[in-house]
Formats: sequence, structure tokens, C-alpha cells
Amino acid sequence: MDSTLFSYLDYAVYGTAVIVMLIGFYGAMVKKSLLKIVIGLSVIDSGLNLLIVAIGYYKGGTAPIFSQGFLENFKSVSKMTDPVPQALVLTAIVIGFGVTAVALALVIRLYRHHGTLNIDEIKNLKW
Amino acid sequence: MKKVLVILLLAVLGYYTAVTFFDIGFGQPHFVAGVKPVKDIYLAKTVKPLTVSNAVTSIVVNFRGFDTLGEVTVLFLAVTVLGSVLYKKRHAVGERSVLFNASSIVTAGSKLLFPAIILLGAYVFIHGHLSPGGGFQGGVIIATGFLLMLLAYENYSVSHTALSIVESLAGITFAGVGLLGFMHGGTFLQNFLPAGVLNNLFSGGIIPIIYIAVGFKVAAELTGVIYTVLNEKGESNG
Amino acid sequence: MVGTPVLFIAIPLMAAFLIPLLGMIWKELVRIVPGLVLTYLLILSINLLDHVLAHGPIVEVIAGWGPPIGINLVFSALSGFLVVLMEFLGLLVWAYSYRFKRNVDYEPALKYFLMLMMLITGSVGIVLTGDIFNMFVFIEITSISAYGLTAFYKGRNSAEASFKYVMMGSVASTFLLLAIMIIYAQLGTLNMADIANKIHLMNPTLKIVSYIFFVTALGIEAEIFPLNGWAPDAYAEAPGPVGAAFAGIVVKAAVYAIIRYTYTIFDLSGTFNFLIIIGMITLIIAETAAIRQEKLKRMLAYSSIGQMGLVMVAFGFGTEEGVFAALFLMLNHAIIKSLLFFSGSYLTYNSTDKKISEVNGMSKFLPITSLLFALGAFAIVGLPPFAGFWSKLAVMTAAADSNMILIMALVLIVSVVELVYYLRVVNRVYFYKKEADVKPKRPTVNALIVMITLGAIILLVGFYPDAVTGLLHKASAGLMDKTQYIHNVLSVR
Amino acid sequence: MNTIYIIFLIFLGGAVFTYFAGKIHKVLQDILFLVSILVPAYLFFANVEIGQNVNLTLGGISLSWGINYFSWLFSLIVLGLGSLAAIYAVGFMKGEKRRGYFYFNFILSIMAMTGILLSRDLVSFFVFWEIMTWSSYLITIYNGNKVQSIGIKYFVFSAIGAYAMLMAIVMVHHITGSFLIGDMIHAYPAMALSMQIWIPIMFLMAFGVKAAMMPLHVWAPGAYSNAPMAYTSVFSGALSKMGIYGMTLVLVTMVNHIPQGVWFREVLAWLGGITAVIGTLWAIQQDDAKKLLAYSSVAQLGYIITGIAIGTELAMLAGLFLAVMHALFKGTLFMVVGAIEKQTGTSNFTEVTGLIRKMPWTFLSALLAIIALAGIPPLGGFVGKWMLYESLITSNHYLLVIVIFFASTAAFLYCYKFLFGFFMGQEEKEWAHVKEAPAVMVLPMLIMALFMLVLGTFPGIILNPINHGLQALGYADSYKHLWDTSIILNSWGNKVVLQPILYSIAGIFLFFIAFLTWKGYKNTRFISTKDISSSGEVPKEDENLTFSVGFMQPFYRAVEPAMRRQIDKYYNAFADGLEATFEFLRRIYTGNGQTYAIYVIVFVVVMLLFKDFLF
Repeated sequence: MDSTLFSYLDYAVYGTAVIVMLIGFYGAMVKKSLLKIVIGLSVIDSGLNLLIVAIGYYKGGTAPIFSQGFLENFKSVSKMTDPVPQALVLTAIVIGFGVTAVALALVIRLYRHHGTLNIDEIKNLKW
Repeated sequence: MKKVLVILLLAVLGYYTAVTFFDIGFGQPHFVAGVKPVKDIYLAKTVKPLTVSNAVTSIVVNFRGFDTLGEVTVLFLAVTVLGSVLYKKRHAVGERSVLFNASSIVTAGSKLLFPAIILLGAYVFIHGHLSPGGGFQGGVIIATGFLLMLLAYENYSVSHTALSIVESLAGITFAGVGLLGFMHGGTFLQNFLPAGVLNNLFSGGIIPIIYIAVGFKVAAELTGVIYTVLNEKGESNG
Repeated sequence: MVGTPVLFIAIPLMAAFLIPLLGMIWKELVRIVPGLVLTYLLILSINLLDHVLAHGPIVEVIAGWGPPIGINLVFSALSGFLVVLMEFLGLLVWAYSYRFKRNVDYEPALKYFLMLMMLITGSVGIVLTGDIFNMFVFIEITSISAYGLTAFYKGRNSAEASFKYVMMGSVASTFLLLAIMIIYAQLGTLNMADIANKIHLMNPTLKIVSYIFFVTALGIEAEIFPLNGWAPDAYAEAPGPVGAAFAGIVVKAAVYAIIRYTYTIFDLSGTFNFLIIIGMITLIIAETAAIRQEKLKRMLAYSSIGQMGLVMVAFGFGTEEGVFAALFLMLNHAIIKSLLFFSGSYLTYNSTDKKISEVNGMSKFLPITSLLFALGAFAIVGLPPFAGFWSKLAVMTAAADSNMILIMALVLIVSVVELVYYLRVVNRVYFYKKEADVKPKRPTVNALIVMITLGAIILLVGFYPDAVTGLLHKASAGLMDKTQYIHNVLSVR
Repeated sequence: MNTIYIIFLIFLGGAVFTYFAGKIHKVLQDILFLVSILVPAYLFFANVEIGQNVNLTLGGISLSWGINYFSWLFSLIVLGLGSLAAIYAVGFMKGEKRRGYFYFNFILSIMAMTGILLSRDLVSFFVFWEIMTWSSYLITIYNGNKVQSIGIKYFVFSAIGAYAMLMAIVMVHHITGSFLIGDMIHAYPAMALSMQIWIPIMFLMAFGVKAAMMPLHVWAPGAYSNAPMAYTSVFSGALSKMGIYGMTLVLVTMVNHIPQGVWFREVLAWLGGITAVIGTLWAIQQDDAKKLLAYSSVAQLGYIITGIAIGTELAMLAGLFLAVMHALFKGTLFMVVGAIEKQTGTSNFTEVTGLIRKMPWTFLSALLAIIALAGIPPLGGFVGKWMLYESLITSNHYLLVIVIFFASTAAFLYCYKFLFGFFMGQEEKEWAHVKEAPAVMVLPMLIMALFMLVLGTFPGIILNPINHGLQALGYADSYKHLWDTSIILNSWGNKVVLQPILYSIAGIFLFFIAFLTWKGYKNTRFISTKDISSSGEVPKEDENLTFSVGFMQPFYRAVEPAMRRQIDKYYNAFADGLEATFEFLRRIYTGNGQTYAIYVIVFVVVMLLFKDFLF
């Protein structure tokens, strides 16, 4: 990595994404409330999605859309940002949504069954 | 104690993850030397032969359309699982956690907004191959319209049967188009419609069709999710 | 050729979307259609496998874009073998639970069969796909169906088990995506063969980190030791046949993913030893946890985890013999553990806690089920002349040929532990007095047929292992030959 | 199709059909059972040619089945005793529950033993070995949940042994690339030294378990005494001989080829000797005839092990001859106990007495078997023991002679106890209704008794085949060679010199017994056996006062300190400790989903930290 090209912004985007993920992990692993755990899990997803989108970004790149204007004063295709991470993140978001929905439904069930949202009290299955 | 441990662990994990991505580098070409990334091929082929303006759409629906089929299935499954997890023997109609009408400003406003939201959603997914957006985004917008109505009116209800029919039909359309492509060209999801002219509504072959199906499906499924969860009473003794 | 690999995905998806509509016409259809689909796919998979064994692997591209642009499916001897196994087991699970759910309402029945079908489809997709991101999608399809199936029964602690599974699953998908993105950011491609072709260009540190993330993510599904906390709970709380499906189908798919990454995609040194280490730890911890279990299904679950550890060890030898042994083990485990889950869930049918003590004296009331359970127990600990013996012999032979004497000794010592707890249960079934408040439930005809089929296969493989060894040898040779795989995939246009 | 295939098919099919025939008719089941044992036995001896192998390939592994003189000798024990025990079993199992289960496993274990003897390759050897183990295990636990732990102990020991053998087998395969026993023997002298040492040790572990050798014998008493007696006669008589068979093969074909082999032999011989002593001492203390015989079996196997471990020609003859004799007399004795148990409902000396008139034929066979066991001429046991002593002395194992001699003298004590406890003494009213066992049960016992008599008189009948067997193993024609050197053989056989003397000894002995019996009978007054009271002590109501109680009290008071340290206890303590560790280990699964998630992070972090080390 050429360090001269490295600006603080470079650290910032990935750093933020990673920190968001870590916050999510922390929430999922330390907080006692089931809801907070689920929130933690979806915060992890958010951080991850941010990270993925950031990979596809090029400095000064345009959106990967061949609009009329783009075609008229034709710029190089390499000026476009990478569309693949964007496509992947779309899938990841949808899947994350599905998982979160299922998790929330389970939280409802657990609350119905145990009458509490504290994960420490939901330990009927062990060893 | 546990917190400290977790923070320590996460610090190490975060350090390595961050360093890894710093190594990759941000905002500049990061592929290793001597590799021709597929994104170049995608970008090149989006205009010709696919005649799609939005490269993300071309990837989502065509190049990696199989992923999208899986994605739609994930949503469909999520709804199924939700229904299974929250299933109760007797469905009492109108038993909702939100049991009051919103103020008249909200109700009137929602009535006003609802068609507009639906229209916007439809626009977004119909033009998914031309502009940013697509089936998922459009579907979500439509679902927010339903969410708005559900929140505003105490006894607004959506027909479960209708939702499931829309969902199924949309899914069948997606998979069916794929199978038609299979019969036509020998590979699943192959384009079999004329490509059209770039940047026109009728371009991109089967892509708009699939995206419209996806739009309907996502809308129906998200509405289904919201509706199922809303109909869930919060008492602990269920 | 009668069809192509994509039908394994397309047809069940089509059917899944259709079934709610069909259910509106005639409610029984929601039970029948999945069975028809699975039967068709089983026949198709056998035909394709036949073709593949004669003419070499089929590589199918999706949407007309050859690799590495589009997604492709690879139906080789290895993946074909696993697909046949999965479709077969899926069909059996379907047949077993066909009437099992009679007393369940229409809505849950619909959802049960949908989820079951998607579980199988997702696993088959994991095995067939030649694209890492597509594999991620299929893993998620499998997991979400698995969450739903785990939480299927109300009244039990199933939601708790499922919630744990969801937590672990989300973490898994996070790491999986991270790993995929690292690979993509370096090599600009998502196709497995293409990655394998270019992996030597990658920054070694990044390569290692992405491998670690992959193994962690897939290890959660494959029940590797510190990552398998969800497994015993999920197995124990899911309906009996679903436990069989987990052990026979889902885990197999995850293990396949791990070995595909280890053998084909990554070219790291030390991965094989790593597989041996985690496999051994998994094996030892799981078997020691199993011996003290009080609940039958948990015991079976731990045993299943242990077997997967052994499979990992066998893959870790890194020789063709080792792969052969591991595949044989996978086959045997799928069949035998399914039989144990099927018969075990009838032995504890009406009990609330599913305690091991509740199987006491069941042989008088459920003679055939008990006999089949005993057969399964004998087979899984590797007693000849049942199927499990040949795989154990294969594992040992492979270990000896890799000079892993210590591993051999440890595996055998652990086998003794396994032997003890299975024998205890069998003895209870046959020689203890029945507990008064337990009401036995006679198995239904379809369940009985399913169990007898599995028992017959165990005996068949036991007495005539040649029935499968030829296929397994071809499959293992296919896995070992990395360049051939890359060539096969990348030469398709 | 080759006869060997037919034999296995009949065994297998017979087992399955017998199992299900019980659903149709009991007699049909009995007939099928007998057919599926006797017909293969007949076919085996009539049609299987010695020295001809059948080769087949299964699962890519080439297997070979065939027979040589040495294994033929053992098949004589297995199939002969098996057939007789099968006939006996029909009577024994009459009216019992779970007959199908018993018959099924009986047939399978006979099949497995035949298979072991037929195996010319290690895989089928191992397969049959394991089938033998589990079928015998299943019969051991026939009596229900009380014997569960005994059964599991048996199986665990067998499994440890078998897995040791499996390790040896795959190591051999690794070296030679083949599973054939012939190839193994061929390649052995050229192996690395560590392999040369470890492979025999691992094989010997497996065989030592089955032969109830000293530290591995703890399963044997329980298993022998708790299996149904109809099977125990095979279990102790034939199945344990499989251990001897394997041991002999290992010693002759492997250990002989390395200089360290001497040590193997010394250790084994001593283990055998110690086994004999321990078994005998424990046998004396038993009040239950089954237990007594079980321990006695362990002791007898000890002699046999010593014999074959010494490994001179004479010692081999002695060991193998003793093996045959042991099969005969221990088979008979277990049958006797079975008959008594069947007729009276108990096998405890302290409860049953005075059966001599009730069950005369049973008594006769018991008497002959006991005489053989004790090694009194003219029955076969004497010849065997004599040869054993002689071989020990000629190979300079003087200390061992003393040990063995002690054991076999002490054996008289339990022999006496057995005979006296059951048959002598007063007749109790309680047992007045007892009848002789049915002919089906008596006949096999008498046939075996007859054999013992014949073999005692003309040991050449069996020594000749043993000699052939040893020649097949590469020994010189020892029988002829020993003809001139051995005292006993020199004066026996054709040139009968010692015979009249021995007969006179036996005659005097029998006469003495008869005289005493008659005399005693005349001089006794009939009182209940429970009517004896020790001097000065007032017996309590519930105290068992049969004279058999505390029969050898002074003797085992003397040996008690030595007996207190049972190996059993150490094994149990080890197992308990292991289970406690397991209990602790499984608490890793805490049941909290968050903990599991933390494990995942720990896993990743550890791998990341050690990534340079791992990859």
C-alpha cells in the first residue's frame, strides 16, 4: 500500500464500518434484552453493508448507470464505481431483513413462553 | 468481567478486520495485478448486448439473477417462517397491538399519500433497469404505503389470501420466466425477448419483467410480514 | 440426458411458490406436491449421476453467461453423490412426516412442507453451486428454513433453540460476507474455479484472514466445536424428522462447503492439519458431552457432532484415501443417524422431556422400531457387518497411511465412549421395565416403511460395500483433482 | 458355489429364520436352530478341504477364506462343542422367554467363530471377531437389566482389545499394502523394530481380552456366570479359545522372528501363571456354582496361556491339549450347572444339596468333568497338566512350575466344593420334587464325558491333530520327536506301560469314594442340612445354616489380604473419574446463546492471533 495516497478519509470509512459492526457485536453479546440482541445483530448487518459498499467505491467515480448524458460525452467505463458490491449488498440487505424478521418473531414467541426478555432467564436447554 | 472480555475480544477482531480492509485500500483500484475483474466485463456487457442502463440492475437481474431468485426465496421463506412461528389456532380478526385510530390529520393524510406511494413504488420498480432503484426498492416503498395505512387505521386489514396469491404469482412469474429462458436458450434465466433500445422503457429483454415480478413479490411479502407481526398480541400468556 | 442441474433449484422454487395456490384448490396437495417434487428430483439426480460417472462432470451456466461472468452449477461425481444422498433423505423425511403432521392444522402443515422442501433445496444448492456468493444465498435459504423448522413446535423450548440458532447464524453470515468481500476485493471475481485459478496472486495475509472467516462461518453450520452451541438445542427441539434432515442434509452441505474451500479454492499450507485439530477437538468434546446426556435427542445430536468431527479429521488427512473415508463416513452417518432420529422419536413419542429413561422397555410395545434403533446404534459405532464398519475401516486405513498413529488411537478411544452410551440406550430399550406413565405410540405405516428402507440400506452396505465404494472412489478422485475442476468450469462458454 | 459360502449362508439365513420362526411355532424354531448349527458343522468337516483358499473382493479389499490344520483343530472345538451345546440349548431354553433372541445370537456367534478360523485375511478376521463379540455380548445381557453393567464391561474390554487389533491391522496394511495374513507374516521380519514390537502387542491385547488374561480378565467372571448356561459352555469353552488361537498365531508367526520375542514369551507366561493363581483363589471363595466355574475358567485359561507362551514343542502340545480338554470339561460343567439351575431354580451351593440321587446322569458327567479338571488320571486333564509341568521344567521355568502347581493344587478345593455342594449331603424336602434333566440336556453332557474318558486314555487321538496343526505352523513333527524324550508320551500310546498303573490309581480312588459313600450313607442319620449349629452360637432365624456356607472359610481368611486389591476397583475408579471429567467438560455448553456467540468470537480471535502459526 502506497502510504502517500493514504488519507485520513480512507481510514475513516472502513474504520467507521468496522466500529459499527463491533458495536453490533457488543450489543448482541453483552446486552441482556432479547430485543437489544436482535438490534445488535441488525447493527452488525448495517456495518457490514457499509463496508461492502465502501469496497466498490472509487474516488471520483460515477454511479454505474449508462444514462443518456453519460453516453453522450462518453467517459471511460473505468470511471464508474464497482457495481458488483452494490448488487451484492442488495442481496445482503434483503437477507438481513429476513433474518431480523425471523429473530423478532422468535422474540415474540419467547416472550409469550417465558414472560421475560432477559436472555439469562431463558436457559432451559443446556449441557 | 464478561464485558471486559468481550471488549478485548472485539478489539482484536476489529483490529484485524480493519487492518485487512486497510490493506485492501479505499477508493482506488484494489484488485491484484494481473487480474481482470468481472466488473469490467459486466460494465462492458451491460450496454451491449443487454441494453440496460443501470449496471447494478443488469448484475442483480441478469448476470447474477440466480442470486436474486434465491433472495426472493429468502423473503418468501421469511414470511413462511414468520407465519409458522407466530401461528395461533384461532385468528381473531382485528386483534391488533395498535388499537386506536390515529388523528384525523394522519388518517386523511395517509389516504392522500397512499396512492402516491404506491405509484412511486411502481415507478421505481418499473424503471429499475434505467435508473437507480428496482424491484426491491419499489416493493419496499409500496409496503411502506401499507404500513402507513395499517398504522393510521384501527381496522384496516389486508386480505391474507390476496397477499399470498400475489406473492405466489409473482414468484411463479420469476421462476417461470427463468424456465422459459431455459426452454428457449438452454440456460436458466436466459434472455429470450428482443433487447430494445437503450434507455427506453422497453429495453433489457426479460429484466423489467423480472423486476416487476420482484416488486410485486417484495411488496406483498413485506406487507405480509408487517401484518403478521401487527396481528400479534403482546401478552405473555398467549 | 433428461434434465440439467438447474432443475434441482428451479423446480422446488417453482413448486414452493405454487403450493400456497394449490392449497387453495385442495388442501391435501400441500402434502403431496413436495413429495412428487422430491421424487422427481431423486430420479433426475440418479440419472444425472449415472451420466456424470460415464461422461464426466456437467457444468451448467445460468443466464447464458459462462464462467466467470455468470453463476454456474457443477454436477460432478462428488456433488452428484451428495445431491442424490440429500434428495433421497429428503424424500424419506417427507415420507416419514407425511402423516406425522395429520394432527396439525392446514396452515402449519403447509409451512412445514414448504420449509422442509426449501431446506433440502438450499442444501442441494450449496453443493451444486460454483459461485461463492451464490453459496452464501443458499446457505441463508437453508438457515432460515432451519430456523423455522426448529421453532416449529409450540409448547416446547423450540423458540429458545431457534433463537440461539438465529444468533449464531447471523454471526456466521457476517463472517461469510466479510470473507467473500475480501476475496472479491482482491481478485475481482466470485466464481470458485476462477478464484482457485488466481488465488496464488492474492496477498497471503488477506488470504489467510478470508480463510479464517470462511471456516468460522461454515463451521457454525458444520458444527465444529466451539461454534456448535446451537446444534444440540436445535436437534433436540426440532421435530424428529427434522433432526434427521439436519444431521443428514444440512450439515453435509456445510461440510461440503468447507472442504470445497479447503481443497479447491485455497492453496494454504496447514489447512489440513487445522482440519484435523478442530475435527479431533470436536469429536472428543461432543462424545464426552454425549455420554452424560439424559435426553435421547440431545445425545443423538452430540453424537452427530462428533461424527462430523471425525469426518473433518478424515478430510484433514488430505489424501484421496482420506477423502474416500470421509465421504463414506458422511454417507453412513446420513443414513444411520436418520434412522436413529426416526426410530428414536417414536421411542420417545409421547414423552414430554424426551428423557433417555423413557425409552425403557419399549421393545415390547414397539418391536420393529426398537430393533431398527438397535441396528442403527450398532451400525453407527462401527460394528461389523453393518455399514458403519466399512467407513471406520476406511478412516483407520487412511490414518495409518498418513502415519497419524496418535489420531488413530484417540479416535478409537473415543469410539469406545460412543459405544458405551449407545449400548446403554439399547439396553434400556430391551431390558428395562417400562416407566408407568409413558404411553408408547405405534409408528404409522409410512414411517415404518421409511425406517425399514434405511435399515435395509445399512445391511446392504454392510454386506456389500461395493454398492457404493466405486462411486465414492470416483467422487474422492474428483475432489483431489483441483486443476481438472478449474479446467472443467472455466472451459465452459 | 464353494462350501464355505454355503456354510455362511446357512448360518446367516438360519439365524434370521430361526429368529422369526418363533412367531410361527416353537418346535419349528428349535428344529431350525439345530439345523442351522448342525448342517454347517457337518458340511465343514465333510466338505471343506484343508489348505484350499477361496478368494473374493469386497469393497475393494481382497479377502481370502480357507483352512489349515491348525485352525481345523480349533474348529473341532468350536463346531463340536457348539453342536453339543446347541442340542443342550434346545432343552435349556424350553419355556424360556426371548428364545428367538438367544438362538439368533447363538448361531451368529458360532458362525463368527467359524469365520475367524476360516479367515486368511485380517479384515474378515476382524469382522468375524467383532460379530463374535457383539453376539456374545447380546447373550450375556440376556438376563435383563441387572447384568447391564457386566455386559457393558465385557463389551468395553472387548472393544478396547478389538480396536487395538484394528490399529495393528491398519498399520500392517500401511506397511504391506495388503490385508492378507500371509503377506503380513511374510513382511514381518523386515519391518521396523517399533512396528515389530507394537503390532504383536496390539494383537495380544485383543486376544488377551478374549482369553481372559490377567489385567484384562475382569469382565470374564461376570460375563461367564451371567450368560445363560447353555451359551456359557460355548463362551468359556470355545469363544475364549479364539483368544488362544490368535495368541498362538501371533507368537509363532511374529514374536518368534525377533530377538525381543523372549521377553514377550516370559511376560505372557507369567501373566498366565498369575491369572491361574488369581482365578483359582477367587473360585474357591464363591458360593455360586456359576461364579465358581467362571473363575475356574479364568484360571484354566491361565494354564493354557502359560503353555503356549513357553512355546517349546512340548509346551505347545500341552497348551493346546489343555485347550481342548478345557473346552470339554468346562463345557460339561457349565451344562451341569445349567441343568441344576433349570431343575431347581438356583445355582447356589448353599441352597441345593443332595442331588446325587435325583440327577444321577448329571452327577456322572459332573464327576468325570471334575476329575478331568482337577487333573486326576485317567481323564485327560492329567495328561495335559503333566505335559505342562514337564515343558516348564525342561525350559527351566522352575518358579513358574511352583506357581502353576500351587494353582492346580488349590483347584482341588473348589472341585471338591462343587461336587460336594450340589450332589452330596442330605436331601432336603424342598428339593424332593427335583427330577433328572431332560434327555436333550443330559445327552450332550454324557457325550462330552465320554470324550474326556477316551481322550484321557488315548490322548493320541487328539495329540495327533494337534501335532498336525503345529506342523502347519512350522513346528517340526514334534509328536514323533517328543516320542522319545517326554516321559509321559514315551510310556503311553502304543507302548502302554503307565496305563495300568494309572488305571489302578483311578480304580482305587473310585472305590474309595464308593466305599465312603456307602459307609457314610450307612452311618448317617437324616437331619436337615440346615440343622447344624456351631458350638455355643445360637443361630438366628434368617441365617443360612447349610454346611456349604463358609465352606472354605479358614482358607480364604488366610488369603484375604492378598485378595483385597482387586484390579476391578482400579478400573472402576478410572471409569468414574473419566465420567466426572466428562460431566465437567460438557458444561461448556452453558445454554446461553450469548456465550455461544462469544465462543465464535474467541474462535476467530484465536485463529487470527495464531494465523502465522497455523497456516
